[in-house]
Amino acid sequence: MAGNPVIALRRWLSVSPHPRIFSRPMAKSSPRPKKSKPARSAPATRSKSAPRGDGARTRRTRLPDADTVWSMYRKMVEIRSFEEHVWDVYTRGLMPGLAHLYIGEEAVAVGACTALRTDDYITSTHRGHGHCLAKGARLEGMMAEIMGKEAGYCRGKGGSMHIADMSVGNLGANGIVGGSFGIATGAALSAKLRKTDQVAVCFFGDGAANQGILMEAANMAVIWNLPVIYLCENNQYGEHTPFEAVTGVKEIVDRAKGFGMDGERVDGADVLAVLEVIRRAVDKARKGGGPTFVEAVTYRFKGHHVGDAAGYRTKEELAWWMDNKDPIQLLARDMLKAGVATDEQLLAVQEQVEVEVIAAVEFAREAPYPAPEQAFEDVYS
Amino acid sequence: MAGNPVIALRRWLSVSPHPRIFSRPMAKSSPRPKKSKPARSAPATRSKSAPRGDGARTRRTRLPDADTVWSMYRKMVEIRSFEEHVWDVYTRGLMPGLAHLYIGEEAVAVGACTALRTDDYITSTHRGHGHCLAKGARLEGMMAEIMGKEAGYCRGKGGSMHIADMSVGNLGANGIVGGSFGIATGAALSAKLRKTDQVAVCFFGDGAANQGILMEAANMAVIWNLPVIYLCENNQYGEHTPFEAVTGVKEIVDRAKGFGMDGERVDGADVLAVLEVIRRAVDKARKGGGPTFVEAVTYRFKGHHVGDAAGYRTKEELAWWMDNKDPIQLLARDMLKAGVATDEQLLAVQEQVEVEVIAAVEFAREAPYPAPEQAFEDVYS
Amino acid sequence: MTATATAKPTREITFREAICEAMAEEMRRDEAVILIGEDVGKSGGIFKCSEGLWAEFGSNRVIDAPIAEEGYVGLSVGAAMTGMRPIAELMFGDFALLTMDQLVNQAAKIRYMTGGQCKVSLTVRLSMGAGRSSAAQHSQSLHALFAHIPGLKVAIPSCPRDAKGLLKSAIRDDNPVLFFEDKLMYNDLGEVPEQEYLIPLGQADIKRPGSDVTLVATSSMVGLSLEAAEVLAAEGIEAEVVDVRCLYPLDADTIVASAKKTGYAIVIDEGAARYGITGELASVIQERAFDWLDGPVLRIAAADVPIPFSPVLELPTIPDVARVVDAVRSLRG
Amino acid sequence: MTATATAKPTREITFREAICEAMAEEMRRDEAVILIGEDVGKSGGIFKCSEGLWAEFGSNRVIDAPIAEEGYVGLSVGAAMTGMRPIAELMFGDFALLTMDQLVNQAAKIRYMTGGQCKVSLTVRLSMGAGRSSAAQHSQSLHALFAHIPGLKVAIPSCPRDAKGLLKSAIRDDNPVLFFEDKLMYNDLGEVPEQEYLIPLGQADIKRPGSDVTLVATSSMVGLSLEAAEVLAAEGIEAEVVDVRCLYPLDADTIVASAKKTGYAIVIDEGAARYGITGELASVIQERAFDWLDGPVLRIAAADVPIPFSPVLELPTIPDVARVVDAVRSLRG
Ligand SMILES: Cc1ncc(C[n+]2csc(CCOP(=O)(O)OP(=O)(O)O)c2C)c(N)n1
Ligand SMILES: Cc1ncc(C[n+]2csc(CCOP(=O)(O)OP(=O)(O)O)c2C)c(N)n1
Ligand SMILES: [Mg+2]
Ligand SMILES: [Mg+2]
Repeated sequence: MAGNPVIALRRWLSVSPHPRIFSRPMAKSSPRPKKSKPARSAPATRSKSAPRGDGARTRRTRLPDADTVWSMYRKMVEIRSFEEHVWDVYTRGLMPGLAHLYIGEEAVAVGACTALRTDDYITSTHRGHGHCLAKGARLEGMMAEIMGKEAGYCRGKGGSMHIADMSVGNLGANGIVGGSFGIATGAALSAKLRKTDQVAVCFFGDGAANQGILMEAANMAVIWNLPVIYLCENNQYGEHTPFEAVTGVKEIVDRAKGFGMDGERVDGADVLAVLEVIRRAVDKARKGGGPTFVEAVTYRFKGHHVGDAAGYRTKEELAWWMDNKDPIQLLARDMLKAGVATDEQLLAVQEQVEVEVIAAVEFAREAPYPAPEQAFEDVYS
Repeated sequence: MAGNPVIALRRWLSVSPHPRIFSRPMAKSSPRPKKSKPARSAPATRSKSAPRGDGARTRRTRLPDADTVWSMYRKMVEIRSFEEHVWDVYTRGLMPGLAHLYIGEEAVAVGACTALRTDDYITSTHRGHGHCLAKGARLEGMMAEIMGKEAGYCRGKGGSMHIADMSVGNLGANGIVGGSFGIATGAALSAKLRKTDQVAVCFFGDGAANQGILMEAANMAVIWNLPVIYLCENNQYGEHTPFEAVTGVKEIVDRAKGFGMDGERVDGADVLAVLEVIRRAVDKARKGGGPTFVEAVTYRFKGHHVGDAAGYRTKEELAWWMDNKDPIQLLARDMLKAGVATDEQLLAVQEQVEVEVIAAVEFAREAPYPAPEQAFEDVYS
Repeated sequence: MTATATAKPTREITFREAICEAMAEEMRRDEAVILIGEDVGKSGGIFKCSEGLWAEFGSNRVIDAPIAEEGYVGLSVGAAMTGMRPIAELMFGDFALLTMDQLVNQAAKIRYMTGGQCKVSLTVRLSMGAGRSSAAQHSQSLHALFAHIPGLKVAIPSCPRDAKGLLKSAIRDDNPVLFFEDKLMYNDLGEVPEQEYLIPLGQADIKRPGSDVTLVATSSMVGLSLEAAEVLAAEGIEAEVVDVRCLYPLDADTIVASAKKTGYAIVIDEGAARYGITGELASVIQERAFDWLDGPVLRIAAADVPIPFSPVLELPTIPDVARVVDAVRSLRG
Repeated sequence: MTATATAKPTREITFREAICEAMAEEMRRDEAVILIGEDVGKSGGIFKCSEGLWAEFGSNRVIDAPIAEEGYVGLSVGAAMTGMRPIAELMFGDFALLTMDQLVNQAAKIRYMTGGQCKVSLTVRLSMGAGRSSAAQHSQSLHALFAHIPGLKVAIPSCPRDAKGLLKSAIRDDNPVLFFEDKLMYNDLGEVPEQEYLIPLGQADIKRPGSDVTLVATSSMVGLSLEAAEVLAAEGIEAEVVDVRCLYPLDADTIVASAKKTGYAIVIDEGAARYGITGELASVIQERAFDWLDGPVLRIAAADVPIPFSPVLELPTIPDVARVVDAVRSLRG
């Protein structure tokens, strides 16, 4: 995205010239790691009847109203563009620390947050930029934080892994994998006790689904009937390790059965499907119907963080997901097909967003660093 | 048991003169605590079709060989007698700390440990006397430990909550509820790596089933196919709290579904049923078939510990379990019915055991305390 | 103020009752205050510290938690970030080890990491102390672990009056506060004002003035030091007993001033000796009072062993009056 | 021994390679040694400390764990009790907070609680240290928490040579040992003997002899102290740099002897200042060398704040050469 936005947009929208028929099997794969041979050295033949959730998209027949669709499209483009600029900023040495990019997973955050009110809560993860933007964070504050500037959301104290924006219910990213299960559940308890009908959405990864506190938090959500949604972004890997190698259930949504909680699995590349599933769960929660567990099947198009060459997965696998499961491409096609958008309009949004993101990068670059003494503030209130 | 052993035995074996038809519902009960009224102020009507596992006993048609039956009978009597003497010792001020008694739950430990080899592992809990004895601990060493004497299994350092006997595979009781999930699983990994075909059984309570490390350990057992059995003793309460009030699943065995593990539920008052279920799980594990989750439905006839008046449960509820679910009474009846035993023989065992336990108490009382300097030994090896 | 007004009316209540009163008063005052823990509800807690609260405030505000310490402490953090003031109770302080990620990685840091965007108004009550033959997993005094962590506050009262006043301050504080209660003190009686009062976090208290040696003590070690002071007084040595009351914020000024005055200091704490409370306090004293000291700052703490079960083993591992008295004698040669 | 025999042949390798070699050698030597951690297998660990081990020893002995630190550390405890010698790796030391129950309530106490019935031959490798803009949850130096716990041993090497020799000893030790590796040192080069060697746990090492002031340092603070010593040498002040190497067992004799010799001591550690390493060591020194000291024992440690992200904020919170030099100057006034 760092290059010509128009070319980039065409890339997103283009139909792959050589549609690939191979990819690794997912739902069908064994939960046991095959230790003798390296995991997934080559993608296996994709079965015709695609596994639910991640296979052939079961497209919504009707789109939501045009405003909603356009705003989701715009937000996904914004996240994509933001992340590509973070990549750029990172590789140019303009930001310290690490950057875990959300590229490829945009539909999960955007679908989910579109189903939320501003005063609803989310908790986010180390891969949190998408969640933050989807919940309403401003580009400047995000980019400034990532570069460690005072104008950042956390005044430079948090960085990429800790962005929070309490003003829009974003309780913060978390550097501890699984660290926010309790927090999201507590926000839900708080909403219930304060009788505000707020709902909390807890984003977490397939890797985090093995942290025990998930069971503890989910159990409390069930027994106290809390308005919380545990939304697992199964992007197939925890760092370098494929989820099947370390996960005892075939589908992560199966964990829900052990909690006594309703569970759903959804194609995480399909923003409309995510919106629908989360809307249902949010409605239920708001009405006092209790928690829901959702597994969104998705994929990160980049490595674990900028700099990770992702040698643990094959080019074919990546290509399959990029060709078939690019959430922006998929929504754009639907919009074109439904006559909600024209090529030019889509392009215009892309160009606007690109301009805004570039402005945010510029803003952040120019913004001053905090004064060193500020390191000693904000410890206590 | 502290009184005349013959009278006590008759008490165990006697058919309740007024068989009760009421008890609280269990498997059917709601997982949500009804906060407005005190939990279980009165037992609800027992449904005719008893819930699986805890209702009308599905008796084994055939008993195992007489030796096995007799040794199980003897061991259950031994545990009962031991615990009643611990009660006595405690209330007479002869032991420090706390004592969590296993009375009423004998069939779980005895059934399970009868399915094990001496070199198989168990991990135990704060309510561990029964597990220890069933796995082969000597009465003297147990009683001496409980009284804090040097002749105790832990040289007086552990006490009631920490008895271990590594010589028979007992890796120890644990004062941390849920503290041994990892340990048992690690012992199973160790057995697998050392190729010894040993199996590990992890005893834990209904309360412990809410500790997150259960999910973490169980998940590893599944992905690495470890020879471990997670044996939940659902005795209906964690301290003062009924399990339904704090547990999101209707039956604790449902947790297994979220781990991708086989699960079974068994009547924990029926030593033959426990033996059968655990034998099956042990065979499977030994042959490389991986872990099993078992829920044994049981009840503690005493309070959480000696001194707990257990005001949180009704007399009716207790009476129902004592009348219908006394594991010793149940096995004795079967033995009588099958002609494996006579009243006199059962009584003789009881008398022998009583003599042995009294001897152990005497031994422990006379045994010397450790020298104070020993407090500073055994920290490091 | 007149002299009569300062001599406020008091009555004798136990440490346990003081704790319970503090919670009840704050719950009445502020709807946001809730209590969560194992068996804290109808049963009133295994140490009976919440007796009556469930009946008064109901199960929405006095919540029986599953046995899942990490989970319910984490949940309390989330509730604290969103407008509640939870008091999370850990029956035995030893169980705090299960909650370290939530307390140290989350509660202690969230305000800072977010650049001051939110408050984590959380109180964690937890017990400490050996002496009950509860063995190694139910006897630890782990306050040093938390005192080491920037972002946390740690209170460690020694008597009913302080317990009540400090706990009320902790509940009103907008930061995570760990509040350590010695199990052996729950039945201790003490004078507690009838009227409402607060004791601010971060003020040490001179429990006994003296001129010859300073005994700096925490929690139950304050009582022990007072006893030792009596013994010493009979020998003509006047010990000043400084009750630390809060490990953070630490009132180093009061402690150091006393050491400067007497020229000798001994620090007494029930946690394990090495890398614990006594090292820090001794070190602060020697750093700031070096030129006033007539001998090294001595330390008395639990032996560096897990706490054993048998009373004959347990006793020699924890501080006693004789050790304090002997230390003073050795110091003053 | 001849002079040539003592000058053993060495080569330069990195800290990371030293760690990896130690593990490889011990795994070759003893089948019971296994490595478990996140991404330690084929991918060789995110810090590349286990590169090559998976290929050599296979996935039965180099085990990729789920992200479940408490669980796999607990599992390692169980394996250690039953004949294995697990090395559990925690990518970032901060994650150790998730495993405190298993390490402190279980691993540290099992031998004692069972009256010596078993050994917990467990090594936990974990990283420490700020300076990488990793922010508050990936930068902590938490060694003080473990050094406080009876039943644990804690090693904290400062250079490749020590890392290798100490890690091999830790793996062979029959007790739980926490082994702290500063992330910023992984690329540091150092001379390491070609032949096999061990360095026993519990021996401090004088990395630079000197007569005027003692700098007692841990991990990366040793390098920092050596730099400071150079600056001071230019001013005519000869600093002795004592590398603590193990927090427990602690070689107090070497440290105290040095302080007695120089009359001045400064303790330098990268953990948070309060209730941490420096308090204990300063306190031990003043206690045992009181009459030899010409000034208070000073302490230099990380500021008592969570570690901030932005480099301009992070830097002022961690010790640097200037602070050490200034402290020495202030001491010698
Ligand atoms: C408690 C904890 N353990 C390990 C890590 C290191 N780590 C950071 S991200 C990550 C992988 C997380 O995988 P997943 O939950 O699937 O999220 P993803 O990165 O795929 O979005 C790991 C192991 C961490 N930050 N926290
Ligand atoms: C981690 C931890 N939390 C709380 C306790 C206090 N405690 C001791 S036993 C117990 C109840 C355990 O219930 P359950 O697992 O059902 O076992 P049971 O006592 O019924 O046999 C509790 C809460 C503890 N020992 N450890
Ligand atoms: Mg993932
Ligand atoms: Mg129970």
